Amino acid sequence: MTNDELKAYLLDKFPSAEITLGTQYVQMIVASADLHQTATLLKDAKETSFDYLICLSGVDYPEYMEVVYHLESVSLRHVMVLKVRTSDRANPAIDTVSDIWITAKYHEREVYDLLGVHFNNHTDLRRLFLEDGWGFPLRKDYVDEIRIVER
Amino acid sequence: MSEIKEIMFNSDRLATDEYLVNMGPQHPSTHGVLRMLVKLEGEKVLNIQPHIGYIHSGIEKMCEAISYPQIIHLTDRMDYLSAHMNNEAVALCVENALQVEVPERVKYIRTIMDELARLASHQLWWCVMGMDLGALTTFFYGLRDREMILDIFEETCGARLTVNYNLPGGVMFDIHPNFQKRVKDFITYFRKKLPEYDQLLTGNVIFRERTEGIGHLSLADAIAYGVTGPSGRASGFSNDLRKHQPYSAYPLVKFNEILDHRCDTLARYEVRMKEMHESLSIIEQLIDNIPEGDYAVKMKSVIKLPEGEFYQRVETARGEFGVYIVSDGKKNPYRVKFRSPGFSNLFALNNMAKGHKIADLVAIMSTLDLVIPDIDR
Amino acid sequence: MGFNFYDFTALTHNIHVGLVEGFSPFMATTLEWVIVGTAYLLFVALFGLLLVYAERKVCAAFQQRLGPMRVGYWGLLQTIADFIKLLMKELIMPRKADRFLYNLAPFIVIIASFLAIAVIPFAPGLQSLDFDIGLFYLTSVSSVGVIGILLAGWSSNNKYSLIGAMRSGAQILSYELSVSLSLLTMIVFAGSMQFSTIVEGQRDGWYLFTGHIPSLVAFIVFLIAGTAETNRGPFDLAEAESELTAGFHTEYSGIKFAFFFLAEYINLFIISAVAATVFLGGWMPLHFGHLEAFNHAMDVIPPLVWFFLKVFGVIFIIMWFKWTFPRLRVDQILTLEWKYLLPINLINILLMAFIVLTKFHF
Amino acid sequence: MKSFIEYIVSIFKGLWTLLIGMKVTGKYFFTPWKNVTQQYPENREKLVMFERFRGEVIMLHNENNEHSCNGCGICEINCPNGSIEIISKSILTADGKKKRIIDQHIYHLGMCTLCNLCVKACPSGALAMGQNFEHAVWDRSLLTKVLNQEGSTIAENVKEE
Repeated sequence: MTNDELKAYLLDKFPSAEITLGTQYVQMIVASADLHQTATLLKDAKETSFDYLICLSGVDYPEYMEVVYHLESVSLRHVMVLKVRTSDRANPAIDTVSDIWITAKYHEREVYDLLGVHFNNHTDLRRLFLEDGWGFPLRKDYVDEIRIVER
Repeated sequence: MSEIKEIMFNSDRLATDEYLVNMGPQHPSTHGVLRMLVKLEGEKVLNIQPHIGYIHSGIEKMCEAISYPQIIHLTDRMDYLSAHMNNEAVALCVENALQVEVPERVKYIRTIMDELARLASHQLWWCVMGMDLGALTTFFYGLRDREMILDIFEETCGARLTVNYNLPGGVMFDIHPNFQKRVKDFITYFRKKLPEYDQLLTGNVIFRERTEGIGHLSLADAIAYGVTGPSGRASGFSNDLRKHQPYSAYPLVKFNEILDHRCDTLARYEVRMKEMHESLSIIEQLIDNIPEGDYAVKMKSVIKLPEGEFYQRVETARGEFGVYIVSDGKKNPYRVKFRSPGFSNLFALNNMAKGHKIADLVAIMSTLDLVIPDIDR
Repeated sequence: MGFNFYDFTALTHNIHVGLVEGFSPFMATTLEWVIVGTAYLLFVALFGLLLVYAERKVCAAFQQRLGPMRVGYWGLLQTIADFIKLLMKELIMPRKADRFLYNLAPFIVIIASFLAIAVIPFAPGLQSLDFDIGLFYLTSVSSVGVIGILLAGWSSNNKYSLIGAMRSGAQILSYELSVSLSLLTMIVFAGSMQFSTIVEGQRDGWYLFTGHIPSLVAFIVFLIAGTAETNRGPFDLAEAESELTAGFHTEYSGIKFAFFFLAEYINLFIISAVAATVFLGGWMPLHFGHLEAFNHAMDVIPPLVWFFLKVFGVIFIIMWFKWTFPRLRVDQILTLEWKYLLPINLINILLMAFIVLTKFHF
Repeated sequence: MKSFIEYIVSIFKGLWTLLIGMKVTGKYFFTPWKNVTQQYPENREKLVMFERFRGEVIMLHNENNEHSCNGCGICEINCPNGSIEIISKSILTADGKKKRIIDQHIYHLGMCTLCNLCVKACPSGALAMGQNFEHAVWDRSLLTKVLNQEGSTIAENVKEE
C-alpha cells in the first residue's frame, strides 16, 4: 500500500487514533489503553500485516513520555510509525507488545533501562545495560555530575 | 549469586545434570565483552541468556549535546566494521530532513565505499569464522586481503577503520587520484583469492559437517526477532534495503539480493560468501563511471534540522541500521536513537542454539557476525 | 672406546662394561639409570624447545608470516626466553581446587611421555629399553597421560577445564583403539612387537612400501589417530581455544603449564617417532631391493640423521593438518572413530593377514 | 549395498576436500618469499604514511616560524570532544590599537578522535593532520600539546578576526 492508501485504511479502521502523514511515513498515535489491541490488529489484519518491528524507541518530551514503533510489512513492503504517549512522566507504564513481536522484548528492556518506561505484562523486565539503581539516563532531567561534562 | 537465583526463578530450576557456565565477558569467541549465561547438560546447550552493557558508551545521550556533523564520527565507533555505512545513515537522514540533493558524484563515491566496507567486514567475518571453528590459518589469509581495502580507505579517507568520511551534504574529501586504480587492482586480486577461500573452508568436509543443519532459524522467527542482514536473508527473509528502499547509487546498479532458504549456519555462511561476489560486481559497475562534479554541496556552517522526526534506514554489513532523529529545530538533536542490527540479531541466539553443542554455539554466534559496540552503543 | 656415528652399540656397550667393572652391581645400575635419565631429560627439554620453535615457524610460514624474529638470529632463542618466563611466573591455584591432585596432574602427564620415549630406537644401540613387547608397552604407557589430563580438569574446579578433560578422555580412549589396531596391522606384517626386529625387518624396504595397500591405509589411519592422541588440531577439542578458552589447563600457570605444554610436544615426537619406526624404517636408510649402488649411497647418511629426518617429516605433516583444518565437534570425533576408522582398521587387519598368509608382499 | 557404496564414496570425497585444503596452505608454505609480514621498527625509514593519514592535529608553520591561526575559535566549537582549547591574549599593535591574538592553541591528543572536523572547519587553513602515529608516552600529561610553536607569529596575509 502507498502511504496515502495506508492512511485512508487506518483512518477507516481506527477512528479514535490520531493519524497524520509525516514527511516519510504514516504516523498513528493511539491511547496507551488501546495499544495492545491496535498492535495485534495491525499485525494480524491481511491488509496491513505489519509483522516486522524495525525499531522501538522511547522519547522523553517535556509533558509526556512517548514510545515509537517503526513497523514494516515484509510481504506488502509498507512502513508506518505507531506512537503511544503517556502523560505520567514519573512512572510511565504502557502495555508490552513483546507477545506480538518477540524482538520487542529486548527493545522494551532497553527503553525501560534508559528511560524508565514500565511495560505491563512483560515477562522479563530487567535492566539491560546498566546496574540496578542507576537512574534513567536518557530522561531530560537526568543529572550525573561526575560522568556528564557540560561544555 | 543473584545471577544464579535469577536463572533459578526465571527459567526452570536446574536439574541435577545441568550446570551454568559464564561464557564471557572475557572469552575468545564472543569477540568483545559479551557475557552469556549458558545452561548446559554435559555438552548440550539448554538455554542462553545474553548479558550486555559491558561497553555501553551512551552514544545516544552524547548525541543530544553535539551537532549533526559531530554525531557522524560517533557512529564510527558503534559498528566499527561498517563505519562508513553508519556515517552514511546519519548523513542521509540530515540531507533528507533538509531536502538537500547531493551531487551524483557523492552518491557514486558513497556506494563504492559502502561496498568496500561491506567486503572488508565480510572478509573479517570469514577469517574469524574460520578461527572460531579452529582453522586458525584462515584468519591470516582474510586479514591479508582486507589490508588492501584498508589501504584504499586510508588513502582516500585518512583512516583505516573509523573513517568518518561522510558529512551532511557530501563527503569529507574528493577521492584520491589513485583510488580507481587501487580499487580495480583489488577487484582483480580478490577475484583470484575468493576461490581459495572456498577451497580452504567452504568445501572442507569438516567445515560442512560442522555447519550443515546447525542453528536453524525459521523464516517466521527471523522476522519476529528482527534478524536482518545476511543472517536474516539466509532464512529467506528478504530484507535487503539496498533493493527495497534504495539510497545513494543503488538504484543505478544491477545486483541480486542473495536469499537462502536452508536457514542453517551453512546458509548464513554461503549468503555472505555470495554477497562478496555481488559487492565486487557492484563496485565494478560504478568504479569507471564516477561522474565529474563536486564532492559535497555547500552547507550552512551551523546545520539546524526543521522540527520533526526523521528516520533513515541503511543496509550495513550486519543488517538494517536505522537512525531516528527527533529534532526541535535547534542545532543539537532532541533525541537520537540508533537501531543497530546486532542488537536484534543477538537475541535470536537462544532460539538458534538451543539443543546444540557448545561448539555449535560458537559457530552460530560466529555466523551472526556480532560486533559488541554495535549492540551496546 | 671408539666413537662410531653409524652404530652406537659399541659405545653403549663400553659404557655399560666400564660401569660394571668399576663399581659394585648396585652402584653400576644406579649410575646407569642416572646417566640414561639425564640424557633423556636433556633430550626432551632441548627437543621440546626445538619443536615449539619449529611449530611457530612452520605455522608462520603457512600463514604467510615470519614468526618469531626478535630474540636471537631469526628468533632462535625465543623459546628459551619463553621458557625462562614460564619458570619465573607465579604459580596460581584456584581456591577450591583439590590441592594434591592439582599438583600431581602435570607430573602424570609428563611421566607418561617419558615412559613412552624409552622404547624409541634412535639409532643402532641408542635405545634404552628393547624388549619383545615394545609396541605393546608403548601403546599402554602413552595412554596413561589421559589420567593426568582428567585429573587436571577435575581438580581445577573449573567447568571449562572439566569439559575439556571429559572431551579429552572420550577422545583418547576411542582413538587408542585405532592407534593400537593400525599398529597391530603392522605387527601382523612384521611378525614381532620388538622395535629392533621391526627396524631390522625393513632393511630391504620400508613397511610402508612393502606392505601394499593395507600398510598405506594403516599409515593414514595411524596419522589421523595419532594426531587425535596428541590432542592436536583438528582434534584439539580438549583445549579448544574458541570454545573452552584453554580446556583442561585453563587454571595452570608457570612451570606446571610448561609441563603440559612440553608433554604435548613430546607426545607429538613419540607419535611421529613410532610412525617413522614402524612404517618408514626408523633409523634404517632408504633401501630399494637390489639397487646396490643406491643403497650404499644412502648408507653414507648416518642412521641418527635418517631417524630425525623421518620424524620431522611426519611432524611436518601433522602440523600441516593442524594449520589447515577446522576443529571437529565432540560427537563428530567419536563418529569418525567408531564409524570410519574402526571398521576400516578391522578390514585392514584381515587384508594384511591375508597378504601375509599368501606371501603376497615384497 | 547402495548405502555401503555411498559410505565408501563419502570417505574418498572427504579425504579429497581435505587434500584440496592442504594444497592451499601448502602452496603458501612453499612460497615463503610471498610473506606479508612487515618488520615494523626496522622498516621505519621506508615507512611512508598516506598523505591524508590522520595521525594528530598540527599547526602549519612556515620557514619564518609564522602560522596562520588568528585564534577565532571555530575549531574549538567544531571539536566534538573538547580536545582543543584556545587561549588568546591582547596586544597593542604598532598603530596603538588593542588586538586579540592567539596565545596558546592547546590540543589534548589523549581526547582527540581524529575526526578531521577542526581541520575542515578552519577558515584560514592553519590546522592540518600530521602523519606521526607514534604517540606512546609514559606520562599522560605529555599528550597535551601546544600547537603554535614558541615565539611564532601570525603570518601577514591572514584575515583578521
